[in-house]
Amino acid sequence: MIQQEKMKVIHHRSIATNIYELVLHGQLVNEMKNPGQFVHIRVSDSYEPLLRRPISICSIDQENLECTLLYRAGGRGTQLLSLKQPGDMVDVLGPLGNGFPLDASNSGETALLIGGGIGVPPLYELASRLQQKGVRTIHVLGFQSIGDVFYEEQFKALGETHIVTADGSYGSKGFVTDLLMQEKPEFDVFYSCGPTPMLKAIEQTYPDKLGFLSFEERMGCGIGACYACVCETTDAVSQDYLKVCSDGPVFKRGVVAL
Amino acid sequence: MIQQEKMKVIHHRSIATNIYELVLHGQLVNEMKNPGQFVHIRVSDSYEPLLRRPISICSIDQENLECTLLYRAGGRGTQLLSLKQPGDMVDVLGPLGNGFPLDASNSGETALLIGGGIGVPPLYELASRLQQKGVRTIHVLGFQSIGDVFYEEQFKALGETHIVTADGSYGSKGFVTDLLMQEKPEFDVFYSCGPTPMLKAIEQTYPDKLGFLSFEERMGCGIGACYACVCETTDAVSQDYLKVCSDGPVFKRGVVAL
Amino acid sequence: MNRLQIELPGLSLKNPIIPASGCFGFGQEFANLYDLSTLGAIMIKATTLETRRGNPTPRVAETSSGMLNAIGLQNPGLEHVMEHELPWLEQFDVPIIANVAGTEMTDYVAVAERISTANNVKALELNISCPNVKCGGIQFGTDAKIAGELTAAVKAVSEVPVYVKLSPNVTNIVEIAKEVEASGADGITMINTLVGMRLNPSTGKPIIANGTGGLSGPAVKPVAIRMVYEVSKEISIPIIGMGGVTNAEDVIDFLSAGASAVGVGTANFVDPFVCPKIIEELPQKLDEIGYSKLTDLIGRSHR
Amino acid sequence: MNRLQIELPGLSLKNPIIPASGCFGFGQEFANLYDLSTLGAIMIKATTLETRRGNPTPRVAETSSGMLNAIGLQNPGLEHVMEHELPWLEQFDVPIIANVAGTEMTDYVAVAERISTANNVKALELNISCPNVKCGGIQFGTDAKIAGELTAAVKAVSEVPVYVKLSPNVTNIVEIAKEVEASGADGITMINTLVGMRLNPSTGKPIIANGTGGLSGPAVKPVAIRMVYEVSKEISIPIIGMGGVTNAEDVIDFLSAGASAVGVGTANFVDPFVCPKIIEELPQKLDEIGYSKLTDLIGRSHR
Ligand SMILES: Cc1cc2nc3c(=O)[nH]c(=O)nc-3n(C[C@H](O)[C@H](O)[C@H](O)COP(=O)(O)OP(=O)(O)OC[C@H]3O[C@@H](n4cnc5c(N)ncnc54)[C@H](O)[C@@H]3O)c2cc1C
Ligand SMILES: Cc1cc2nc3c(=O)[nH]c(=O)nc-3n(C[C@H](O)[C@H](O)[C@H](O)COP(=O)(O)OP(=O)(O)OC[C@H]3O[C@@H](n4cnc5c(N)ncnc54)[C@H](O)[C@@H]3O)c2cc1C
Ligand SMILES: Cc1cc2nc3c(=O)[nH]c(=O)nc-3n(C[C@H](O)[C@H](O)[C@H](O)COP(=O)(O)O)c2cc1C
Ligand SMILES: Cc1cc2nc3c(=O)[nH]c(=O)nc-3n(C[C@H](O)[C@H](O)[C@H](O)COP(=O)(O)O)c2cc1C
Ligand code: FES
Ligand code: FES
Repeated sequence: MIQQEKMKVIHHRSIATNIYELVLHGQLVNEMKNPGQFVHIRVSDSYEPLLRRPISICSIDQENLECTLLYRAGGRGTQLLSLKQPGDMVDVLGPLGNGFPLDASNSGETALLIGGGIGVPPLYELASRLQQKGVRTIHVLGFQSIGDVFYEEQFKALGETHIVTADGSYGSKGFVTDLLMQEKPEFDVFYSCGPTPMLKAIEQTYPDKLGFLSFEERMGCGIGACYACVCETTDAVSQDYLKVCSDGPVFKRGVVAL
Repeated sequence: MIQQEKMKVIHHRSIATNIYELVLHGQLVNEMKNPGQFVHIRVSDSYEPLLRRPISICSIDQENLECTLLYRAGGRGTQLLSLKQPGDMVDVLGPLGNGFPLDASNSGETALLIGGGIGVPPLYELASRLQQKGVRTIHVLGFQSIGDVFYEEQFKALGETHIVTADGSYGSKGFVTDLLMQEKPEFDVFYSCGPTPMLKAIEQTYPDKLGFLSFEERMGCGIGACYACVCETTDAVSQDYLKVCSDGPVFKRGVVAL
Repeated sequence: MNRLQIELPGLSLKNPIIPASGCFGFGQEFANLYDLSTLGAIMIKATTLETRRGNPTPRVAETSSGMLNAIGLQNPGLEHVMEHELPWLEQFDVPIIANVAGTEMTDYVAVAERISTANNVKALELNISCPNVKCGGIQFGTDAKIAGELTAAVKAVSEVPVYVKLSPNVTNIVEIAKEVEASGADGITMINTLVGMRLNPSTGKPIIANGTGGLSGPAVKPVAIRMVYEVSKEISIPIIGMGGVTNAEDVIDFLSAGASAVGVGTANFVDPFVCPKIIEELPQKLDEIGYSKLTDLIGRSHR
Repeated sequence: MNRLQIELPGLSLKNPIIPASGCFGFGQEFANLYDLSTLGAIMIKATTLETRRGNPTPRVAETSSGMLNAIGLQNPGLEHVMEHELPWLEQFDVPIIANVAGTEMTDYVAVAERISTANNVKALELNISCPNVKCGGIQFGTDAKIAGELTAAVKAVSEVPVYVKLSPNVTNIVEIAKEVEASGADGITMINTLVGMRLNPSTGKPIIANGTGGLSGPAVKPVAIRMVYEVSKEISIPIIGMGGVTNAEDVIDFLSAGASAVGVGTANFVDPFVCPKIIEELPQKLDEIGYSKLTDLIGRSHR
């Protein structure tokens, strides 16, 4: 169930250029089901900034009632969020949306996880969960430059991990799709989160594979009521449109018109 | 000179119901000249709330570059201010306005200082300075109720101090003017700060005495540019109006139309 | 006695708190969060004759203490609303105010005629003020004569009282309100959004795909209060006020200005529990200002 | 090359930053804080033929990301401004834009004729949009025909280019802008304040003694940007944009929307050093978005 809670900041640190790792504690963690769900965060009590910020859940520790979020402090809201200190309370609404379907991969199979920039975080919980059920995971993570890379060690601990940087300053050079074309990894299902052009390129790279993509759109409510975040669907789907916040943010490949 | 500075919070504590004592450190203290001047405080970096809050300077410690402010956390802005912790920085513009004229009292004379509620703070620096130049000070301080009383000990350390509460829960009961009528203190000059009805009553109580009154008005700029804070003058004055922020907040009795 | 009770044409409200149209969908999402029967009423999303797909995304942009939206009246169309949304809402003890929109006058009339027959629709809200659609919408709301004609046409067919939702993007809102009253409206709802724009400083282009959007939230409250104040002095039908309501104090302000109930829009995005929270706060706020019931506050700014 | 240089009718601006009328007095107070010669120009406080005492206090009220004011055009009158304020300002290397106000058309004409002869007054700004005075002011700004007549009358006597300051409280600002242009205006300044009100929740009465006030500050920026965008598409005389400018990014937004320079009002109260700070930030912002000079930004939202 969706809940609103003032969650407590446990840890908060910078892990790459403008990228922060935020660990929150609260009952809301009990409600977190699927990797790929997100929370909607109010960054201050003021009305300026006004709206909540959608941030993916990066990892869930139900035992300690803790969850980890990774975010880029870019605009005004996330910059304010980055000032929170351990012990501070953060107004969180969540968990929201439907995450990546774990049952699309079976034990013994291989899943390819492809993340771009700030789309990487939700893949981390996904990788852990897939591992737990005996699915091998290959991780391909793309970043702008060496200073932007994060969570390499964490992913490596879970499986084969390739880092790609656009400027070649770390790992291999280019886009994730360049590496995929070159390495041609064998896998059964792909899961991806990142900028829309990347998602599109991936769909095109694997025309015949089962896959799941996580989308971003500007949001109002985050719960499906305001129609801010709709995306157009392909002809393969009966509905005209879907809401990223409540129908997604993860959709099966071929559902969203790209 | 008026300066803008991020001053550092040194101490911050509650000293009565919703009343806070805030000690700030910064170069701006060097500029503080007269008791009765005020500072204009930006309580947050957000535009909500937008405007600065005018707060009187309660005491000045030029040696340590510290000043003390006392304020009531009433509305949104002052409530936010009350959350500042030691070490936090506060955006201060000041010192503003003209304070109480010290040279109106001579060594050996007696000054009557009359404060009402949150008008009490600027009288404290005034009392200290008058003491320093050998002026005896009598303090009459009015509050709503026992829980609202503050700085009694501090004023007592400087001279004869009478506390009045509207509900009689502490000190004598009634308004400051009730006590003045009863005690009939002997003095040469009076200085007062508090709600306008109180200032008016005091002017009427001492029709023949030299005195100085500190006024409040809603402010925009605080520096004399926006004409938000004008007050009407009496016929005794050549100008039609005066600005509380830059011509005041302290005016000689008989200047402002009450 | 229920201190929060408000009686309006067609609407017996347990309290004056009404989620505003377009900010609450058809209630489903919020029903997962709290019991909708606690609300005074619900203003459902604008309904048009046919399904509408709305504008391209991005459809929202944040501004200082406000937001812009250009949803473009996306909705599943009259039939779907009649067959699915409204019957589903019948499980709650809450009157529905149906927000009616269209491109031509005949659209409005057709939707009004049909939707006003639904069991739980107790009033209509004519959306003559949507700034986000190319045809219809706001034109009806910026010309007093057309607004009056539309009101009369809808009144002629509606089974329930008709409220007309005014646009703030006008030189003289009082004139439009009077014309709408003279044409038979049972009430006024106001304000819809102010037309605004936000640019992306890097590209210089509008953030919202539609270019302009409607400004809502706390930023517009002073404009809304002023308009409710001005209009309520000049008309005798009731007003449901809105624009920036986020807490019980805002409700008191709108009632003082002359409204009889309030719509809560954008605040639902900031805090989805805001409506029940306000309802809970109201009695205490009444005590603080020394009033026994809400109705005593209505229009006190004029007195 | 000065990357911030802007050339406008009558005004050669070192940079596009101009303190807005009524928010900067006649400059004296700010001259204690920084060198006024750093500014692009100064829009001085509205000047009327006779001394004006303005409205009763309180005259300001805070709102979410904004403020209301109802100063009521208090000023020392034309003679005083000619004899004291303007000569004093001559010590600075900065063009003055004189904001002209009045009750009757003849007042405007009389003030314009005289004030335009001052050495440092390089342009007039006709304030046909002040919402805070009972007569004059806003009426002139809400009727296109009257606005045009006033413009023509003032143009006939002014020694310097005439800019007309538009009110946002209208249904169709483009129509008024076009009429003003057709009547000979050399430029437009926009926007003046939106009419708003704030009530005291305890008493239910307006906080501002005048009742209504003019809303300014970041809250109104989306409305201002939208209006500059719309007007600049339809006219060919330049626009000085304003409404909520607080930093260099806001300046870039107004220029992108179609303004050639900006007024900075309310932000001076939040930070009295805001104008020189923006001027200092601008070159770096230009670098960030990859532009060599400001003039290249003007109107890029349309392109
Ligand atoms: C489902 C989902 C999951 C996300 N997960 C993450 C994550 O794990 N880590 C992370 O760093 N970012 C994530 N994002 C993107 C993140 O929401 C935006 O970067 C953030 O909202 C920008 O806020 P700001 O204060 O930095 O920028 P501002 O420019 O101040 O934002 C202004 C407004 O625009 C919206 N906005 C701006 N950029 C975006 C964007 N890219 N997507 C959606 N809304 C935007 C903001 O939410 C806000 O309403 C996610 C987005 C979505 C939709
Ligand atoms: C020269 C001067 C000296 C002052 N010294 C002190 C002091 O030492 N200690 C103290 O507690 N208070 C002092 N005040 C009053 C103090 O400025 C207000 O209580 C404070 O601004 C209220 O802000 P808020 O955030 O609590 O209320 P809000 O209701 O959020 O304020 C909204 C707006 O109204 C203004 N406002 C509200 N009440 C007042 C008021 N009484 N006077 C002026 N503006 C007001 C605020 O500044 C703000 O712009 C002084 C006022 C002036 C003019
Ligand atoms: C996302 C969004 C969608 C809206 N859709 C509608 C609508 O369909 N019909 C309508 O009459 N008003 C619509 N509105 C306007 C609101 O009902 C309300 O009049 C306005 O937002 C002011 O109230 P607020 O400040 O509380 O949001 C919408 C507002 C928002 C923010
Ligand atoms: C206190 C105050 C006084 C103002 N006085 C005038 C005035 O005398 N003449 C005028 O044309 N505009 C006046 N304005 C309007 C501003 O010049 C400006 O158009 C408006 O405030 C929007 O800009 P901002 O949001 O940057 O403040 C005044 C605004 C404020 C806040
Ligand atoms: S954000 Fe409101 S429907 Fe998705
Ligand atoms: S507050 Fe601006 S003149 Fe006094």
